[in-house]
Amino acid sequence: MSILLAMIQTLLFIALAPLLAGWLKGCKCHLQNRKAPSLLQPYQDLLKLTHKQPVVSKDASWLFIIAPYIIFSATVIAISVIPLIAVDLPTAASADVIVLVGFLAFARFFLALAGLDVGTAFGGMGSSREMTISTMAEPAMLMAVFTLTMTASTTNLSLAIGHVLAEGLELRPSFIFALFALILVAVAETGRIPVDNPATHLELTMIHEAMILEYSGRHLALIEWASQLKLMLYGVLIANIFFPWGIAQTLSLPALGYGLLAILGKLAILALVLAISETLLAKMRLFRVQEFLSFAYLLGLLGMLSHIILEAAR
Amino acid sequence: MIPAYLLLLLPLLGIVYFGLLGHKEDVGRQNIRFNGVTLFLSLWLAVNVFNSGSLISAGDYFIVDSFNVYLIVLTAFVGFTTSIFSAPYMAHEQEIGKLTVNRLRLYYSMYQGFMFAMYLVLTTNNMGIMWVAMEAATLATVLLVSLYRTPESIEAAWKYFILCGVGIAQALFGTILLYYAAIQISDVDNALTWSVLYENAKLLDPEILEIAFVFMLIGYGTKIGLVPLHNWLPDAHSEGPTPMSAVLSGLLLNDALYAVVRNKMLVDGATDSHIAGYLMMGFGLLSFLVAAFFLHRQKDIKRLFSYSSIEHMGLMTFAFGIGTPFATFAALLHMTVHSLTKSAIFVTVGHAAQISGTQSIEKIRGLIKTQPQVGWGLLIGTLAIAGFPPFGVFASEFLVLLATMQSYPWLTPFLLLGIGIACAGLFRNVQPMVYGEKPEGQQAVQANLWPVMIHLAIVLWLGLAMPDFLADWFTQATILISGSAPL
Amino acid sequence: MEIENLDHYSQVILSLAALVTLTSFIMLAQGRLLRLVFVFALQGFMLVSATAIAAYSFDNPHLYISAAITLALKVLFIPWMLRRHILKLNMHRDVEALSNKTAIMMGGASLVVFSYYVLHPIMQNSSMILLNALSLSLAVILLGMLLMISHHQAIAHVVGFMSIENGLFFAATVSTNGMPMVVELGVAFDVLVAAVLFGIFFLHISSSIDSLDVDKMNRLNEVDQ
Amino acid sequence: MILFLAYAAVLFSFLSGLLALLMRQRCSVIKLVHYCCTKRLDWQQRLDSWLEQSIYPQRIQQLSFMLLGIAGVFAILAGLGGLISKQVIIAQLPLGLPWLPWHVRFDSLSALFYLIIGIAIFAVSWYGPGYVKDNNEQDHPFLVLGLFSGLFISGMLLVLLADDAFFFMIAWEMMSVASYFLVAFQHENSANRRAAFIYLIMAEVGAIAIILAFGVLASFSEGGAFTFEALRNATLSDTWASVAFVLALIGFGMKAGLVPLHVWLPEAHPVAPSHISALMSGVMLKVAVYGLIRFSFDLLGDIQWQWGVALMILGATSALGGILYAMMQPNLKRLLAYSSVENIGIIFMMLGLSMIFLAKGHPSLAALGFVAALFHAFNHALFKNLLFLGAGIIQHQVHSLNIDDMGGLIKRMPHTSKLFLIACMSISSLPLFNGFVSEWLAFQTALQVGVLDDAVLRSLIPVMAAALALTAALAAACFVKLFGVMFLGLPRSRHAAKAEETQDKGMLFSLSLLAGLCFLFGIFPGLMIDLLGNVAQPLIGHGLPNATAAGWLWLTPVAAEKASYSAPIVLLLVVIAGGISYHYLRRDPAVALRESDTWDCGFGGITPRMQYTCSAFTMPFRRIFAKVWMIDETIEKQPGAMPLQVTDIHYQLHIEDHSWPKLYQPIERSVNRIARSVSRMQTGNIRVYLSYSFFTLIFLLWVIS
Repeated sequence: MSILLAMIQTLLFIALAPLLAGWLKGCKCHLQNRKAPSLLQPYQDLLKLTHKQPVVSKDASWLFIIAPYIIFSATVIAISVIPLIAVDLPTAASADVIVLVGFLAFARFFLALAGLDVGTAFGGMGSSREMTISTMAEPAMLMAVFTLTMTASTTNLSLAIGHVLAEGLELRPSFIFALFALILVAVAETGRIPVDNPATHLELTMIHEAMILEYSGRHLALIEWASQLKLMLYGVLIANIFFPWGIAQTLSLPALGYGLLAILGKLAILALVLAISETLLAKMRLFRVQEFLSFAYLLGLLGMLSHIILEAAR
Repeated sequence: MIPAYLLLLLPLLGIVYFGLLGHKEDVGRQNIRFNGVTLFLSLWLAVNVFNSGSLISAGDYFIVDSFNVYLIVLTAFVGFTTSIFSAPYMAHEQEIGKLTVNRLRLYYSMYQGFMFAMYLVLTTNNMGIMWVAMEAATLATVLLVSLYRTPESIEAAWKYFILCGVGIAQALFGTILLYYAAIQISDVDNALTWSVLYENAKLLDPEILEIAFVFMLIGYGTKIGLVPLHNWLPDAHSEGPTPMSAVLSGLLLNDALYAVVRNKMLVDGATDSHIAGYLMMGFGLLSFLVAAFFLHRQKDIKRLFSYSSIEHMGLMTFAFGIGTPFATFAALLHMTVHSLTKSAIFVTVGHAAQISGTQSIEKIRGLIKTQPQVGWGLLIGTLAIAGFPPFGVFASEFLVLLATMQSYPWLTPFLLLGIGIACAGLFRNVQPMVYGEKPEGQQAVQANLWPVMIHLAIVLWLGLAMPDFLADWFTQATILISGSAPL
Repeated sequence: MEIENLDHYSQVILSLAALVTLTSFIMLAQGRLLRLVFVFALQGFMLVSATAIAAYSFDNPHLYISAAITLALKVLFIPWMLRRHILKLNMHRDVEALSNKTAIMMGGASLVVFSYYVLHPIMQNSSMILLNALSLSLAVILLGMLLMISHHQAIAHVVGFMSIENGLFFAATVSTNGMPMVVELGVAFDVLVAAVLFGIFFLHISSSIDSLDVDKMNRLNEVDQ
Repeated sequence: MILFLAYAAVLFSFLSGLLALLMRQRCSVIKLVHYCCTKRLDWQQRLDSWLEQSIYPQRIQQLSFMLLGIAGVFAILAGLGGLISKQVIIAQLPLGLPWLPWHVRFDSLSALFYLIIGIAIFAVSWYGPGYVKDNNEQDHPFLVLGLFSGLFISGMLLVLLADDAFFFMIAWEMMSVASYFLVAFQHENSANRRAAFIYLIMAEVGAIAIILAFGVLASFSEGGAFTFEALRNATLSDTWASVAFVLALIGFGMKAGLVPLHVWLPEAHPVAPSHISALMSGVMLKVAVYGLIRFSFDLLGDIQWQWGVALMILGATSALGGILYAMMQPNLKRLLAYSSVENIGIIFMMLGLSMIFLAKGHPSLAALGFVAALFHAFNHALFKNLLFLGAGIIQHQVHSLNIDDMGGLIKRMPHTSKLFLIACMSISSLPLFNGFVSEWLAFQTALQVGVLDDAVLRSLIPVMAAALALTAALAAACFVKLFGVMFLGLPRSRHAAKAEETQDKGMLFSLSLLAGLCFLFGIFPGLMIDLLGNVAQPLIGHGLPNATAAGWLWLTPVAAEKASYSAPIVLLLVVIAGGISYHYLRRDPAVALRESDTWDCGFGGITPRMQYTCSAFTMPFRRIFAKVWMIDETIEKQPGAMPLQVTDIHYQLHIEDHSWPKLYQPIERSVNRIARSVSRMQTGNIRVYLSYSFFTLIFLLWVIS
């Protein structure tokens, strides 16, 4: 039963990710006084892409072709261990939060390699920048996540969220730090303003887009989908770790429905916040990103220290 | 006792023989034969001592105990293998016109003279004769140092002569003081006989003996090459013919140290102050460290290894100075392995110099490419002398360290510092010589490398597994010197 | 013990000791080689006299032999040989300019004091003559070294070296009535050989560097040029 | 039995070295063969033809490597036997000093490292024949290579067997010296000579420190004995124990390549033959780790938490420093060498963590950290061997080690590239591969910091965990660069364009074997971790009871509810997800691929020179961590050149390690300075020499009276 639920949850996650992207785009358009495309536009894009014939450079190797599948499935593994609508998730046991970070790294590894495969300057540039940013982001993310896992004394996300829920509403200074750290990391990792601009194709500012410049057709669809999944993944992480309320603690249908609604609501709000911030902020220069991320790291570290010193001191 | 007499007689004959017939063709081989027979005699002697303990000749003129018999065997052995090396070496020198027949005659005659002096130093029971023999060894070798008659070699020989002469004169003064102390307690005839003195050491006036020891140490220490009395040593080693350097380094220094240790035994018997030990430790450590630094600046390959001899003699002096059974054992072992290794190295060094026609380190290159055996011999010999296991030098250095750690732990860092610096100094010079491409015009020479292999094999063997009889032997010598067995 | 209480033998020995030391001082200050050799022979002669007197007063016949050897070697042979070399190498007109002669002499004087200082404590329970004789012979040895340090002619070095030997012999004779005969003979043999070798070396050196100035023999140094 | 296997491994590796000595002795071998089988003429003939003149050297090489392989098998068996049976076997060999025969001890710790070495040399034995086949016997004699390889390997194995300080040092130095010769093998290059010299000197200094460390222990042991048994029983004060520990740390750290003692490593590894660098990097460094574990956990006994802190900080410095230096290297093997520094740093961090927990009285967590360290050591041996061996193949084909000369090799060398990719993924600690598991364990250990009382430690350890995370991320970036620049893109040089896959099956087999093991232990880490628990048990006093408590599929180091990882299930999920997406998307044949030119922004003519190079890729890192290196960057523009005329711009980049000028050059300079002033003593003037003697005499007389 619970395994079935896990599968449903994962599928739901995969299915909802483009929707979140659509919603985010919609919000941004409204904020910027533009006419918004339909909420379902990302689905149409993906569908269109999957039916197009992919064009592959003749310099590309097999790695270029299988990379999208690897990236997509690694991202799927990562999302499959995050409780979305119900706390009790059996897959969470097989891969804890560190493995989750590991799979994100896995996906990135291949994405960066794929960027280098064709041998264009853009691809190399994108890979180099992507690896730089993620190198800085990864420790910050682990710091933030560790704050949670040390509080819950488990790295199993399902159990950790359960722990937060069971504790009830407690104001933990460490969580505040960790939350901000995670938000900063999420912004960086998903390539949003001010770190990267997902809408740009101006070579000097591209990061993510530079790497996937050569992709087309279904390959591009998979990569796009994976990056939408990643965006949602961070959203769900933030929403369910720091604001777990509403998530289904029992396996009854109403509870699950309620949980679905709750997560949709939370994600909608988060996306709105993101859209606002993207509207207000401008993209940073590349070499200011490190300051941004070291600030995230600092926040994560402070979160950890405040957990150790303020909350668990004996 | 007969082998001991024969041992002394044969080199004496050798002096005359080569003095008269040294111009013959196969003189090198004759020399090998002479030394081969002495080696055999020394082994015979060793067996005798091994079976029946210390031997003292009638009239107390000679003494052979476990301490000196092993040095005798060592001397005979190194003398023998060096003679094997020297035959083709000197023939080559003659071929290229560096030597005349007459000088070759002088060389072989004095080779035997030197061996005679060495055996006399080792076997005599009389401290005065020991001095005389020691001086005779200098006299025998001084002309060999200047054998090539280059300005440098004459300079070196002169320095060797004067410095060792003046140095050893001080040892004579020490001997006189010893004699003076001895005639206070015993009759005149036997007053310089070591075995008598040793038995009565407790009765000797400690203060006189201490002063006497200072003179002895300065005197014989000059021959050992203790810093700052060492200045003659690198000159003499580098300018003479290489077989001479091999025996000087491998034997003469040992025998001088032997003389010091004999005297130290007397002083230790007379006084409890351990002053002799402290002096030796001080000199030893100083030599060890200073020589290690000297190694870094050498331009001449033979000078390089003569400094390494100073370094090792320093270490032995230091170990004998500590004086515990352990340290003494280590020093004895070190004496053996150092002699063997160093003479092996000088053999390869000699060939290396012949290969490239120069002793200048900067010009010797690519030995392994030119003549692999010589190159590898030099490299492995250097490894052995630098104290890398599994060669015996490591074992003895390890024991010295151990002994130091037990008695004077704060001195161990200095020792280790010296070992490290010396190793660096050796290799920064040796490595460029053996490795790399060979320069133009460098050619292989005829060489007999059996001595090198045998020496290094023995050193390796000692490092891996010391045979029981040798261990017993060293232990007996240790008991003799320090009073008790190690462990 | 005052000197007037000593027997004549001791008085003579002490006087000779003083004279030997004096000759050492004279040598130390001497710049001309021929005179140096002459003074050296004189010192040898004092030594011979002391040995002979010791032999006579202790009735020790083997000391006569020792005296005879010394006479032959130190008074006759070696000075003769040195003189011949000096004349042959045309050095008899050379005057060695000693730098800072006064300081060297003062240094020599303090060496005498030092010898007493060193040997005094160990000789407390022996006779005064021994103390004096040994101290002076030590002083002679040290002065010999000082001579070698201060002079830079090879011949002067040989003289210094031999005068060290003189000091040793003096010490041996006076303090211990001579060493055992074998040793004496051995030492004498060594000295003889050494003297011969010195002669050979003079030739080699002068042919290789055109002089006997040891300061010019410094090819084998390791100082940065 | 197990000990017999262990001896056999030593013996066979030794024999393989001796066999190499026969390289030039064909005649005598033939004679011997004839003598041995006088009765069987047909055998004789067969052997004759087998040992024919032209192929004789190859036969010897093959035989020598075969013996090495047998040694490897024995070592693996002995290792497994020791690990499974948990026996402690003690013996003595009739060698050594008269009163100190060689003591031998084979316990589970030795067994583990035996296993590591065994696997490595087994792989190398398959790889070797193909690698040395084309060597010119005159210039690069196999005689030397084979002999010292054999000695090197038997030295390493003997280190693991040693049970007294003397034997240990002999074996240790045998390992160092033999590997010194191997580093100097291609000695016509000045880089080899320089590297060999530095290596030898540092090995010597390290050995000295180790001897001192043993000496400190021995002086507190009963009767100054040097057997490990006596050293174990030595009771010494905290201060002295710390002194001994610091000395051991310097000694073993020097061999292991801890920053700042690592400088020999990036010099020596690149210049040695590849299979030797594989052994040095993959295995010899582990022997140093073994030494430190043996010394501190076994001999010293009472671990102090300060040591752990020191190890963690040093380890973190090495890890970060190593990977950052590695990132900047354009030389493939140099990069790998620096990456070894990084991994050793990680291992030391984990050991430090273990020490802290042990000293603070949490043996089960200590065991966890310990197991993590050992497992990482094991993993590193696997993938670093793989990388170095791969590098050897590539060097053969491309004739260069410069990464910027490669490119596009994935198409020319498909097999090598795949195996290399696996290694890169393992070393970047990506999930599903073994590198990840050990790091995961390390994180799990670090996360248990809550049990400690000490607030300083509790805040320090998470910081270290973050450093570990940063290291892993940097490693990923570094190896993306490596793989990307080497294998992907367009060929950057003529040689790279013409490179071909190696034809030697043995070489590929050895790579595949290692890659397979990397994957196997990535998926089923439980296999190894159970065994590692047996190692921890006697040393820490606590095993890992829960590691696979939830079944063989699961890894639950602390407790199932605290953390769990099931690589098989994850793998299954990956396969499902990948399979579904692949299947779904590929089902329509109408949308098959279309090949076309790379998009060139409409300018036309993409050339290989437009690709991102090694230094271009790492430029952001160079900007961000600028202080870590000494960067010497010059851009020269030709006068009068057009502003955008790139051909007229000359760019030069030189990056150097700080430790060299800051630490070693001063030492070198001061030694030279002292030597210079000491040698002033040798003035050449005899009167000066006489005055030395004179004043020494006066001085001594004055002292004595």
